Amino acid sequence: MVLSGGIILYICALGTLVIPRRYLRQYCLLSTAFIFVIHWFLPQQGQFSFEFVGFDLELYVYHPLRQLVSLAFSFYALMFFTYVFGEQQSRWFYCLSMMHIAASLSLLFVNDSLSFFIFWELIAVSVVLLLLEQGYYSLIPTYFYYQMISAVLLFISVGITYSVSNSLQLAAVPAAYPFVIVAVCIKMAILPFHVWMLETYPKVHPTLAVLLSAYGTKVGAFSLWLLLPNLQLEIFGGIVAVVAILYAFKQHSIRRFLSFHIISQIGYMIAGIGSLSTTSVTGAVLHIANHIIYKGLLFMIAGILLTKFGTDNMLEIRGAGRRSPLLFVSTIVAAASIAGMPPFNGYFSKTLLTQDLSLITYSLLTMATVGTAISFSKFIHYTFLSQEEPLQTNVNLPITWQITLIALSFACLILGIGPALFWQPTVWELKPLLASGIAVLTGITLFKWKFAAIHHIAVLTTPETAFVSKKIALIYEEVVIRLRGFHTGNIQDYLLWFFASFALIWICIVLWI
Amino acid sequence: MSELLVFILIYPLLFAVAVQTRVGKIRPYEFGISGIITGILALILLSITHGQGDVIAYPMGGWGYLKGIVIAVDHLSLLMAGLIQCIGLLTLLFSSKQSIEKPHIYVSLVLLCIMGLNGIVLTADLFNLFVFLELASLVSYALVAYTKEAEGLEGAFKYVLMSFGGSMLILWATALVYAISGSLNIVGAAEALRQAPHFLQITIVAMYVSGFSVKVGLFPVHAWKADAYTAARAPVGALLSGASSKVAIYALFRVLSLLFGWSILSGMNLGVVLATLGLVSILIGHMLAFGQSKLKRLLTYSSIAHIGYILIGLSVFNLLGTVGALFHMVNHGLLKAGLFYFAAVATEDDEILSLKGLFRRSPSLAICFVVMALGMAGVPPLNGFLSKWLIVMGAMEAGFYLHAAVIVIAGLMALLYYVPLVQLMFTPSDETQALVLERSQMGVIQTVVAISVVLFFVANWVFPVLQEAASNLMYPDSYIDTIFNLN
Amino acid sequence: MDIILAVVLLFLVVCAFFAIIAKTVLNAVIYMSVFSALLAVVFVIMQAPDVAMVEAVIGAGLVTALYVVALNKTEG
Amino acid sequence: MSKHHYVLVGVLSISFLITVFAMCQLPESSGSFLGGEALLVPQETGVINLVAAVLYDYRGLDTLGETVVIFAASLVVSLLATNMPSKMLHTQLSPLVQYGVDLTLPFILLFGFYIILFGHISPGGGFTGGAMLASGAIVATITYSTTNKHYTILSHQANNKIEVLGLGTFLGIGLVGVAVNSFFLANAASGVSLGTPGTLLSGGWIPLLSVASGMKVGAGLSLIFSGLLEEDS
Repeated sequence: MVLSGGIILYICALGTLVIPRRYLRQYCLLSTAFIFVIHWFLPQQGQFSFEFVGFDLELYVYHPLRQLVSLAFSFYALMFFTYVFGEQQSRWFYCLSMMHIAASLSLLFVNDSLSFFIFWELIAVSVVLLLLEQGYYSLIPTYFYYQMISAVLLFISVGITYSVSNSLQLAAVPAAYPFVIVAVCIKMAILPFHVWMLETYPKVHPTLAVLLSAYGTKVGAFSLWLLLPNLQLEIFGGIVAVVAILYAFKQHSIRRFLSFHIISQIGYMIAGIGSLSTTSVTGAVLHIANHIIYKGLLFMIAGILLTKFGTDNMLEIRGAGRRSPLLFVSTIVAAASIAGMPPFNGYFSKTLLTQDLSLITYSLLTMATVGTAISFSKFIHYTFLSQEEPLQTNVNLPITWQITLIALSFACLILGIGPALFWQPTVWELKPLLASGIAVLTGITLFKWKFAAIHHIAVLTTPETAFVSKKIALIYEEVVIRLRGFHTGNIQDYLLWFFASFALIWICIVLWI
Repeated sequence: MSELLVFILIYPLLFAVAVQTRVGKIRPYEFGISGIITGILALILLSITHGQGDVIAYPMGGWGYLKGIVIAVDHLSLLMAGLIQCIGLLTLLFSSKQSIEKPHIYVSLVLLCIMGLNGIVLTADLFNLFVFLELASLVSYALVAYTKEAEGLEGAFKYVLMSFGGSMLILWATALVYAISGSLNIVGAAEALRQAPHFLQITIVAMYVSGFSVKVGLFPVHAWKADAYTAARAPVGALLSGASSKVAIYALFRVLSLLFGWSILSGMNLGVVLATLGLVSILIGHMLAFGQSKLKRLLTYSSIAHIGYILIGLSVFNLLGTVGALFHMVNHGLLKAGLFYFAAVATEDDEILSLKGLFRRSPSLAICFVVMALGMAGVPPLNGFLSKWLIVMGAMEAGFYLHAAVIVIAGLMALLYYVPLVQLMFTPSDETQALVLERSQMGVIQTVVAISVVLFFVANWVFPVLQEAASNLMYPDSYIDTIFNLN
Repeated sequence: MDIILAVVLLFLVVCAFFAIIAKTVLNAVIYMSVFSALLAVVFVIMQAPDVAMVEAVIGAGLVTALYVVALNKTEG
Repeated sequence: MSKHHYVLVGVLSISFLITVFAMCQLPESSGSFLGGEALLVPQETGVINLVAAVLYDYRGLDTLGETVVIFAASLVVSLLATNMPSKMLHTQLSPLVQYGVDLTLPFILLFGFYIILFGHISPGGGFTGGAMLASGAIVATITYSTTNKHYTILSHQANNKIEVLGLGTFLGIGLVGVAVNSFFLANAASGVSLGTPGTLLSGGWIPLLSVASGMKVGAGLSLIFSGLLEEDS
């Protein structure tokens, strides 16, 4: 019997409630490091399964891809706690964020839909409690309702799968596909279900955004692989990647901009997982792992910029590059990774991912890469390079932030070079190198040349999508008011209902026989 | 040890009479609480001596099921009895710190209500069941009207009229059963009833269903509940919605399943009818709870919806659904009781708006509410989720797809009215004076919360008990045999 | 005997009807009292003297008195 | 009669028709009383009045339940009915009524006692007799309350004590069965001598139970009535 790493982290999270205040941060670091080591040396055999209320739960099943993502998750957890080392946070913050990570980690290894569902909801619940703890009361409803709609749809699909196959298998049966797809799409914040993401990530404290941006959506992408192993979703992924880029063009708030890039990157993952070829699926899962690293790095940079410059608008921050070279270098690394520049990790996984794709998807993804390059050129150009204000003094970053930035940047580099050297040398062929190089360079050129036009097109072509939910809410309210009209409080009405119910039940039974 | 059955039946009477006769000489709450604790001890003793899978029957006066009254207990009855005593205990503990006038009468009434409910759960006799049902109802009317304010009297009046209609139908059905079979024992009457003419069977079933559904508060006859529970004091609301309505559901299914057996009932498609009533109850309950301005009214509508969950779980006629429904009875009983207690301490005028800023005033109370609300909405890792899961899986297994989907979506509808409450509580307000609670009241609420969290994790140990109880309901052979063997 | 029974039963229905449509509550109470008395007669005809006795004492006598007192209190 | 009433009447008549339709299908020779052993009743219980046998022996628990209902009702009335003034206490009745009541009251009470004590031989029993005693008390109260406010034959406390005593006796007799290793509310099974059916001292515990429930019901109903008359000061 093997105890799943996520469960161990849950126990560690309970520890934060009793550990003395002074050692709390060290304790968090230690326990996440411990979890990282555990996931590094995961046993390939062995199971963690038991019977729970009549169902067989399997909390641990080994698979290399599961291990891969779990390593990224736990490494990022370590980075996160290093990042918050210098901050004063409450005990509950540590506990709940650990629980969030633990739920995400646990979900990676489960092999039955009951525990999958439980952890699926626990991820959302821990975020809601974190939001409560941090005081973002107004953000809770949107986030929670969307997450719960996703959970409800997943629940229905699990029910359908159970009634068809009479087992709690993860892979959904075809009848459940519509529910699973929408459920996972909400979790991945695919357009038009991205509202919860825009309501959360750009509005919370940067530290919280650093935590949240890493796990929730990636878990969704990973569960696509678990839940729908037999569904062609290639082109859908390509479209998602391109459309999200269009939205990203018109953003000026750094974190909104990064949020849309998450969606676009998830489009890549969908394309890879949906192509059903082994190499592409491997590439897509690798992309999940890599994405956590560089997108986490980007969110940390956004958080640091917000903290140090007091604004989230990339047009207002000027000349950050001169004032903090380390920040600039790590931004370049992260941007290169996300755009897929060799030799960074984004390049490696994207190349692996696109190897077996159809031509349409490939060209869609290439368009998305060009778009990514354009928008990150914009980000770097405005925030770091342009200098209209007089040069100010250097910005001093705390040592913990420096450590995280350097570590994550190196991780981007190593993860780009290492596996390519020892495992998949094919990515270093001329064709993919050339393709990605050209795509990125095209992007940069286009930005220098025609950005105003691109921005204009983006603004025109991307409608707001939040009005649908408002409409539904209004209809619901109308129904409730009508319904309340029937409850007059008049006892004669109620008695009438009573006798009618007797007659009705009798007639129903008679008619039915 | 079967004398314990008699003790469980009459101990509330003994304590109620004692409280009533020694007014001013004993403290009623302490006395009543110790009485219920005695009852719980007796229950525990009974369940220890109660071996695996067998049924204890006790013939009153030594007469068998043909002439006399038999009281009998199996795992299902034990479970229900445990729920009743627990909620009764919590209710008395909680109200002991409220300023209620004439406390000795209050305690006596609560004890008598528990006696009625115990009687319903324990008896195997139709008329006896009716007598105890009337006792419980009569006491409930008084408890609802206890405030003596216009609102309470109006609620109680509606309750009396509706509930009386229900009793009338139940009594009529009992008379028909007696006319057909010449026996009032549920088991003894079964054989003649199963050979009775078809329309007669249907009429009896329809009478029992609509009669008991008034007591339960099911869809077409749910409306009295809102007025009655809202007007009642919060602990009374907790007792009624936590124990009384559950016991009425128990009585409905026990009577129908023993009198007719599942095969005849499913031949009548009763499952579909009941499950559809439950489905409409869920939708209506959750919709009406949305946007209420009174906290107790909101809770009442939500409990109408949860009755729907339980009904669907029971009427899918399979083990999974039944286990889920029984589990949900326990979970909802506890959580709803906890929420009613919360309503009593958190607001004075029952207005939802006065919850604003509660978190600042009493953090632990607000957190308790969050946990209970999540449990009611069925979010893991809380007990409410597990029972909902079981009911949904049971419904799916039996092919009730629409009902399962509605139960699942209902969780979302519940959040629609709980989340704004939570938001309101955490929003800072002008009033910052700390809300100081009596320790026992806070303790009761915290106990409920703790149990609801713990029940999820120990569900594996609770599960065999529930399974045993569910199989008692579904395959009542040992119950029937034990009663037959008395003569 | 059957004819007497039928006549009394008819009167029962009439009494119940009058009790429902009575203008004042006190009249309704009186009709109910008459109803109970007639019911006692029915029980006697049906050879249930015990039940007839209970019905006469409680239905016709006691409950009527309680109703009247309750009415008297509510009008005050 | 509004439209609403017509709907109500319609629904009611449908329900009524359904039940009548079902009752027409009742089998002619339906189940037999007491499982066809009605002739055994005097032998088994020692009483010749079948109703008393059912009430106090076969189905003693129901009787207990009903007495508890009365107990609960008296509690409820004493709780709820006290916040209104009772005018009728102050109405002057004609002297004729008083003389009439003076004359008949002893007989009413006597008849009540008779019904209670001879319940196992002739029609009647504790419940009926108790109700008669209570109505005697009510008549007395109505007649004499004008001159003497809150006149009752027995005081509130005495009624209370009698009620509890009756209940206690009932339970006590019930527990005798348990004590002698038989069953709760057992009669013949508890080893008590049944006597000759038809005589006053027959039926084992049944006459005692009848007396107990007579006390309980009589006192309980009087309490309900006096509770109704009471006013909160």
